[in-house]
Amino acid sequence: MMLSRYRKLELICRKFSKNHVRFLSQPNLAVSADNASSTLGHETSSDSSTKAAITNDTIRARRNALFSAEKTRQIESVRRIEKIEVVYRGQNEAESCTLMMNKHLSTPYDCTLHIKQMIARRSALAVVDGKPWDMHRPLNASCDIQFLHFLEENPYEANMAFWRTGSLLLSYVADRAFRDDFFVQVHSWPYQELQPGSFLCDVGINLPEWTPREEELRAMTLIMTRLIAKKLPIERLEVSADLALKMFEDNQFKKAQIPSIAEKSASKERVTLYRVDDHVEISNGPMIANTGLFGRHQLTAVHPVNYHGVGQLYRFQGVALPAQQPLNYFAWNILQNRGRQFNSSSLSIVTDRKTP
Amino acid sequence: MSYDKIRTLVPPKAWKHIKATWGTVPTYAMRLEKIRQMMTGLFRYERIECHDKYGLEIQQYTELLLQEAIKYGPRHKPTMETVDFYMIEKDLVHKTFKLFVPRFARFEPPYTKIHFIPTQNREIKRVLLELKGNPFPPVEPRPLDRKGSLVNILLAEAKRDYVRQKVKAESAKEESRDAPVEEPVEATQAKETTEAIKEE
Amino acid sequence: MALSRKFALRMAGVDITRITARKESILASKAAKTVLQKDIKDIEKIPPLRPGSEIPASYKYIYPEFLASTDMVRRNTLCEKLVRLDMLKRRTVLSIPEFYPGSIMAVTISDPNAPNKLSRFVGICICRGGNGLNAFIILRNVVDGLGVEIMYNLYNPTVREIQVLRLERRLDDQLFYLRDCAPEHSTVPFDLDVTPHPTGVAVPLNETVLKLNPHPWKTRWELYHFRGITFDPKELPLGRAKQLEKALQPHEWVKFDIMKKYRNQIVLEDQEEMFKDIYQFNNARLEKRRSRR
Amino acid sequence: MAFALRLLYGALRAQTARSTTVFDAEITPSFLQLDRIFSISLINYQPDRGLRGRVPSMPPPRTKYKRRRGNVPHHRWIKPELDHTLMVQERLTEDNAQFLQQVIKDTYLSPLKEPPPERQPWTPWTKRAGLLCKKIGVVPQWTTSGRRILTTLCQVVDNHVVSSSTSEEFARQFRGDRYKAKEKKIGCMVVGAESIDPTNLTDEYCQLFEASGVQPKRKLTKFVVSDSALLQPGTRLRATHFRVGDYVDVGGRTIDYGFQGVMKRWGFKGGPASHGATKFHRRPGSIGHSVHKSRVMRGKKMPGHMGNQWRIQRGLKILRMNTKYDVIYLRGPTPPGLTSSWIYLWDTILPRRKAYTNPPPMPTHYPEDDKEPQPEEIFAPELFRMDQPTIVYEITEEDLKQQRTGAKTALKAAPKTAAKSAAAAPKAGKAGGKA
Amino acid sequence: MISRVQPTFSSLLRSYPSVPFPPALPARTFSTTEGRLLIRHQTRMRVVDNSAIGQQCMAAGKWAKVFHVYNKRRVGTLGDKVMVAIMGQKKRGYIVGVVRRQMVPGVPTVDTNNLVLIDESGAPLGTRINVPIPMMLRSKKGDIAKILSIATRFV
Repeated sequence: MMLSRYRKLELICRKFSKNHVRFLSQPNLAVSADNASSTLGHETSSDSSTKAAITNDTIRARRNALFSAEKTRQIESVRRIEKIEVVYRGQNEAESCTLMMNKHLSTPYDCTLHIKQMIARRSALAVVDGKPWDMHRPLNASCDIQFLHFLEENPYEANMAFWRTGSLLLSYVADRAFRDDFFVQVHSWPYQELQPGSFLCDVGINLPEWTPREEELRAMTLIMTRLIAKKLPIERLEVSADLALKMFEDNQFKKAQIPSIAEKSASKERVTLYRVDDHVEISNGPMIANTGLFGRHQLTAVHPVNYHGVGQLYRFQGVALPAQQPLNYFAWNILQNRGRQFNSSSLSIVTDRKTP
Repeated sequence: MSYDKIRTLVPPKAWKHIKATWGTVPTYAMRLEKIRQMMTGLFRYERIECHDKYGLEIQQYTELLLQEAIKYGPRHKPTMETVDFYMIEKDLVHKTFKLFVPRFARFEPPYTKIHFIPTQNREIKRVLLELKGNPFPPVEPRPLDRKGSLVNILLAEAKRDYVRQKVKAESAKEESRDAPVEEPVEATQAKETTEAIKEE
Repeated sequence: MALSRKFALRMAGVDITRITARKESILASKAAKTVLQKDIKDIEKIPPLRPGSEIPASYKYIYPEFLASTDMVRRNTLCEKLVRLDMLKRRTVLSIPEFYPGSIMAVTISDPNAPNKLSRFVGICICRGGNGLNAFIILRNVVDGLGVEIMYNLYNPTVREIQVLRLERRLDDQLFYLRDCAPEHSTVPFDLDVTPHPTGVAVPLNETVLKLNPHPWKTRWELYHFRGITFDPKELPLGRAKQLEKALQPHEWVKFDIMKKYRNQIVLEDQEEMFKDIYQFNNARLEKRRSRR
Repeated sequence: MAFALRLLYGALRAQTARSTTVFDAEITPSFLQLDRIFSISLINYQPDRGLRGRVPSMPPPRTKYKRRRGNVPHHRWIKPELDHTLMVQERLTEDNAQFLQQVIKDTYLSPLKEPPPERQPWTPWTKRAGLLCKKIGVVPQWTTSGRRILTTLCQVVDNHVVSSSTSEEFARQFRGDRYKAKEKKIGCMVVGAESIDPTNLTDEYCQLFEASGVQPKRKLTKFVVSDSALLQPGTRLRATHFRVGDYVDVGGRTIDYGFQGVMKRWGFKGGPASHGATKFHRRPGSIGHSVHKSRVMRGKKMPGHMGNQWRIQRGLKILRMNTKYDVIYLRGPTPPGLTSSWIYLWDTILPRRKAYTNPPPMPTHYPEDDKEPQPEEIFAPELFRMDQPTIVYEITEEDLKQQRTGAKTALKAAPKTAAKSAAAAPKAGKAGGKA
Repeated sequence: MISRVQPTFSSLLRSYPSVPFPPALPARTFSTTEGRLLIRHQTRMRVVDNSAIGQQCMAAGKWAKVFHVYNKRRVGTLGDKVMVAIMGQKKRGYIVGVVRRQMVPGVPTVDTNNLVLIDESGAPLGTRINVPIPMMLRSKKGDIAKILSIATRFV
């Protein structure tokens, strides 16, 4: 029995390390700069033929390639590896430890791999020197670190990050759910709270009138489900406003917003990007560690809203719970039904609801 | 007093999972002997590990024995004899009356607690049987306040909505009785929409 | 507390139990008398079934048929309640007096075979058992030199009258051993007069110890630890004495098996529930009587 | 119309059989065409079964012993009962036609969009719903003649109709019973018992109860029910669904004894206790033959699982009913299972015990229909009520005669018996009173 | 039948006790079979009438031995006809008293299995029955009415 127990442990470790390796050596990351430039052909050569074939997929691929290229550039720019001291304060003394990590390279997730398997698996967010910090954001200096998950006594930060990530997933779904002849532009989502009972994402689609059927909602939920099953990490990258503009030049909403976003940031010219799978989105963050932390989830409704000036906007709404948190179906149905109601938070951008 | 509380621990059909033999056939006497040995161990160490069915059966015996000891005290001869029978090591008799009886007089039964130990092999089920108030660190973690968890926040909000709707429906009923005047629904919506906008 | 003492003594073993049972019975009958025939205020003097309850402890002995069976698998509270209601209804028509095994009783039933459609039988109550509507008694008498035993259901609607001619108790709960005693011990004349039992007096205990007839016996009485009989172990047939020793051996173990004891009794909380109806019934009767006065 | 057309068709065929040249091909379709048209449109039309089956004009497959006649309808076909006046045009004005429709609506149809099923009379072929009960005990009762009988108490635990489907829906669910269900107009109804907390259940199970609005139930069962006896989902079924004096069939699972040996399971004798028996005290012995058959005969009684089998007791009488607690007293201790096991009650199918003359409430008993509320306890007339006076038998003349003759014989024998009894029991001197 | 002496609820339901069951019992098992109380082949019975042959056999201490019961079950109950061997002769008789506990309440059981002898025409051999006989026998019809006329007492 003991043998088998060890054997199992070993297997789990191996599997886990494999995941980790896969993450580090993702094909996205491995894309070289040359490759990237070739993929964004229309940018450099600006052929009329390629411009004509602009679809959601091509835009997404271009953004992804730019993101990957920028990321590799940033990693390679770290020429000298410096060591930093990361102090972990666990629940008891036996758990606490001090780790020697690499500056600008190691992330809180790397720290968890040195501490405990369970923490690596469950933690959604790190707290570095008292500030919430993404799990996949490299550490800048020696620091104290703690890890948050959803079953703590007051998981406020983790909840908010979870809700934000929900919106990211909605935008991911909206981006790839439609046929090529419908052009999708994701509006930057507004500040959200838990009170309305659903996270949301405003999306501009050149669809005149559309109220999705139940089956269509279910089909869109399925996209989300597949993404969650992949347990993909959510990466973070800070880029300059220029690059951001280059990436989002097809999106008229983002194009207008990026300068103001960049002004608000600390260095006045940086924009924070998040990537899940191959979908890139602007957000201040922080987000949770990976999509596998999502448990029960549902894309509950798509409400049409009017936008002054440009075409039709649709408000995507969804409800989700962390995988850590079990809930009976009776209560889940109540939450789900509540998520179907129109979420009217930050309606000032959107001046008027079209249909009640 | 307390017999009713133990009933939840007692299955409707009598259990005889503990089987012990001296020779070839399990006997009644040896069964009690086995129970007695395990009870002694439990009272000595206050926390023991054993098979699940053994643990559940010994829990029943322990509950009854402690109840009697608390009810009648050491001067009661038959109780003393029973305790003396179950405690093979005789210093535990003193421990029972001097330590456990004052301790459990404060508690409400059940006085024992059972924890199922997670094992790799599903067929082997083992339990941790302990007397309450033992000096060891607790097996179960400290109960947390779950008010801030995502589910509870969402359900609390759902409850608030539900109550609000109910009150509205009732007031509407009363109004319709007095004078059928309808409030414009859009006005209430407009209030909600005029909240300050916060963009990220 | 009556119960605590009894329970404690029972822990000690067989012999002490019997003694306490006797004392208890005296006490119980006294209490019962006060409940049934005196004023309701006297209830305060009687020890309750359990601390804090209204129901006196004596009910266990006066109304044993109201207690359900101890088999947890076959029990159902609703069924028990319906049966209890039926029993109370029958008690409004037929008065079932207080009696114990050992009392001399007369039962009159309407019998379709009898020429005057009535039959009356007088005898010693040798057994009282069953619960609910199954409650029964067995009477024994020797008529014309032949021992006759008849079983009666207490709640059978053909029972016209149950009379206690002489209220007393014996050392044992079952007196089946009268079959192997001299006939004069179980002979009762049919025209025996009623000896009224004075109110507020304990039920007398008949402490006669009977000598069994020489072998052969109808049952192996020596195995049952009866207190009301004596016999010479030397007179037992070959090998029986040895078996007797063997049979007695596990007793020491059994008395320490507290779980077994727990299973063979009905929990006090349940007992209270079972006696609640009959207690209210008795109270209502008392009030009626008082209003008549 | 179809009937008339069929007659016409029969005549045509008869004529064509005699002489095919009578009909002109242009005016009337040829024989084959006619056949085809009729077969599709009308001839094979059965109001209960729809369009189905082989074309009757084709010769049926010839079996060895049976031979079907061509166009005579099968005996199972039901004649469409249509008015012959319909053959003639009535030529009513639109207003009048609407007026007729209006009257029909007002008199027969409910104003609701989805009206509740109409109440229909009971027939001996009607299958009503059953009840899902818990067996709660076996207690004795007495008849008014003083006889002791055992009764089984069953509690109707919170029964609700969860869903009901008509014969067509039922036929769609089960392919095997398709024809029967449609032909006999048999639907089905799901009845649930004992409400439980929905938070412990899966979403799929809870969805079963959404349509009826009933709280989820612990136990569900399906009763096969006639279309006329279907109930709306959400209807509560109480003990008064049956009446005292009715006969019911009781189904359930027997007590589970587990794997048992041959002595307990089949009542074999076993082996001897002594006389040199070694390991042969509870064994079955030989189970077969030697060379000749060299196999074990089918159905040989052997050790195995005992109990937990579906068993039905038919024709048990309802002797008593408690409407407050919904308890039914059935005659006899025979319903299968242990206390607190589930049993199923439905109207008996025994022909001699059906209530032909006194039909039961259809489709179930609705308490609002009662002029007076039901009493708490309902008894069968032959059952003794515990608050009745004690049973007394009447003395007949024959008894008096016997008494007289008995007294004479007793007088003759009296002196001798007295002496005998005194000798036998000297202390019981007073014994001698008449029993 | 070997059974534990302590009665269970079900055993109480099945048959009324003919064997005592005091509260404290040995844990050992031994036979409490009631089979020996049945009246069947080879059962000895007591003759309770005053016929000559009956008195003779009772005085000799050789009770009548049953070797046939006139019913389908081959187990006799109250009012059944049996054939017995008595003092080297073959006689018939009626059962008028049984030891075994009766399922019907109100029917007496007695200490011995009692028999009244009859001749071939069904008339009793004796002129008087010395012991009380169950009232329930009066409901039986047929030849048994003849022996009821010589009974002295019913219970």
